[in-house]
Amino acid sequence: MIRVSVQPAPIELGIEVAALEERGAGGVATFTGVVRSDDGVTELHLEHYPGMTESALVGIAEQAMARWDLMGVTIVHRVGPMVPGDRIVFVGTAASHRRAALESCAYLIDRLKTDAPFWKRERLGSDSRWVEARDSDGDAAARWD
Amino acid sequence: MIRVSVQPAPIELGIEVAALEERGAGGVATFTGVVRSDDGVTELHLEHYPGMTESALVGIAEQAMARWDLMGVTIVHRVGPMVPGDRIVFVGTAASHRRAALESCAYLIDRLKTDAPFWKRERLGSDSRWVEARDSDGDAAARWD
Amino acid sequence: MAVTVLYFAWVREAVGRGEEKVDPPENVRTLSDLIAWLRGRSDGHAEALADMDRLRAAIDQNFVPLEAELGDAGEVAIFPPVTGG
Amino acid sequence: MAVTVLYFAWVREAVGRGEEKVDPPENVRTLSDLIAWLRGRSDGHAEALADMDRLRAAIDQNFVPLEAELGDAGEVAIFPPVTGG
Repeated sequence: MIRVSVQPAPIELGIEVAALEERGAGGVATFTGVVRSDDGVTELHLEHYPGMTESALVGIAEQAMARWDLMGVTIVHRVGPMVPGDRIVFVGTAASHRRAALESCAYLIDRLKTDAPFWKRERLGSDSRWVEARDSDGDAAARWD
Repeated sequence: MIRVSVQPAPIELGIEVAALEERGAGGVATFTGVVRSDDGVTELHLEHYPGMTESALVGIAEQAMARWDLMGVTIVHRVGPMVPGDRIVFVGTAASHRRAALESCAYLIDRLKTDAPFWKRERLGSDSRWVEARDSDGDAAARWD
Repeated sequence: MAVTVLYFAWVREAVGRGEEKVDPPENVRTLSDLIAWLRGRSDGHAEALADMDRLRAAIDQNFVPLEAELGDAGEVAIFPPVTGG
Repeated sequence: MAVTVLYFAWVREAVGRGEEKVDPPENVRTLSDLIAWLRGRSDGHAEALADMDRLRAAIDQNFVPLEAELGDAGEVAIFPPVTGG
């Protein structure tokens, strides 16, 4: 079971995890990205490429399903404006083996960073700037090739 | 920040995750073990060694804190009777780097399986049996040595 | 050959719009050709598309390298390296 | 030397109790010695402690191998391999 959502609404972690637990696999791994509050950012705005975003995320989820024995994969990404403390992204997997669940979770978030069309703009008080891509994200994604 | 709880009460995942998110690290990884419903088990009973259990879990959490740059580690293990669908165990970590969060989460659950004094008894209808330790758990823990 | 071009993030801001229909000449065969040709449309285009190294692209919603042939693309998107997650 | 012995899981069930105070003789120096000596206390002890390979132990709430010296242990626990998580 694959669930992908690109949404302006806050990410409801409890509901997402419960849906994965109900797959009956025995193990659920998750990674949640949260807007950091410690670097002066007052607002974060996520732009994306409607249509392509959803199909890119489904593609990443399908690759994870093909690579590990999983009973569920969920990817939820928030778009639009958000503030420190808000969840930006949630990835979760359900599997009988904990290692499959945790490894595939790492795969999903590493791939999402480089293979899905999102762009972050940070506001720091009255200033704002587009976030630059990081080489380390390319390296992290490449370790799965 | 380390939080360890050994409790007969259900594990409140939302509350545990929220506490990790509030560490402000940017990334939270979790692993949740759920009583499986697909192998005829009608009830699971968790016995433990009061006092030693808590100190063993704190020890595992401290080792994770020493090994990765983490802002929070939570280990919650349920004890007593539970039924399929119930959460047995929750481990979660908060870190600025997603890889540290996910790897340390794998470490916590692998270590917990071999280094904390819990014993599972399964009931299958009118039958009941103590669960046997698995060699694969020893192997999984050993990869961190 | 008419094609819809989409822009995102600072490329969109510099161009001044998120979408336009263009009809490039026959000799525009690759994405790189298209980007070079688009630069002539306005000062904003010229600024946004000045440095190929800072640009990434998709054809019909699939990431492709800038050397890719346009073929019979219906939708081309030009944008900075992605920064989601 | 009086010591408190705790039993868990099927060891506890076979022994018939979870805790007892015992006072083994001087020649009981290691955990293995203690387990061998405890076997003589009852049929339940003999059954529970028959196979050393199936037993694990802790001294004063730290896991130790069965060859460990008792030293001045106050609390010894004997149990099957753990199965938490």
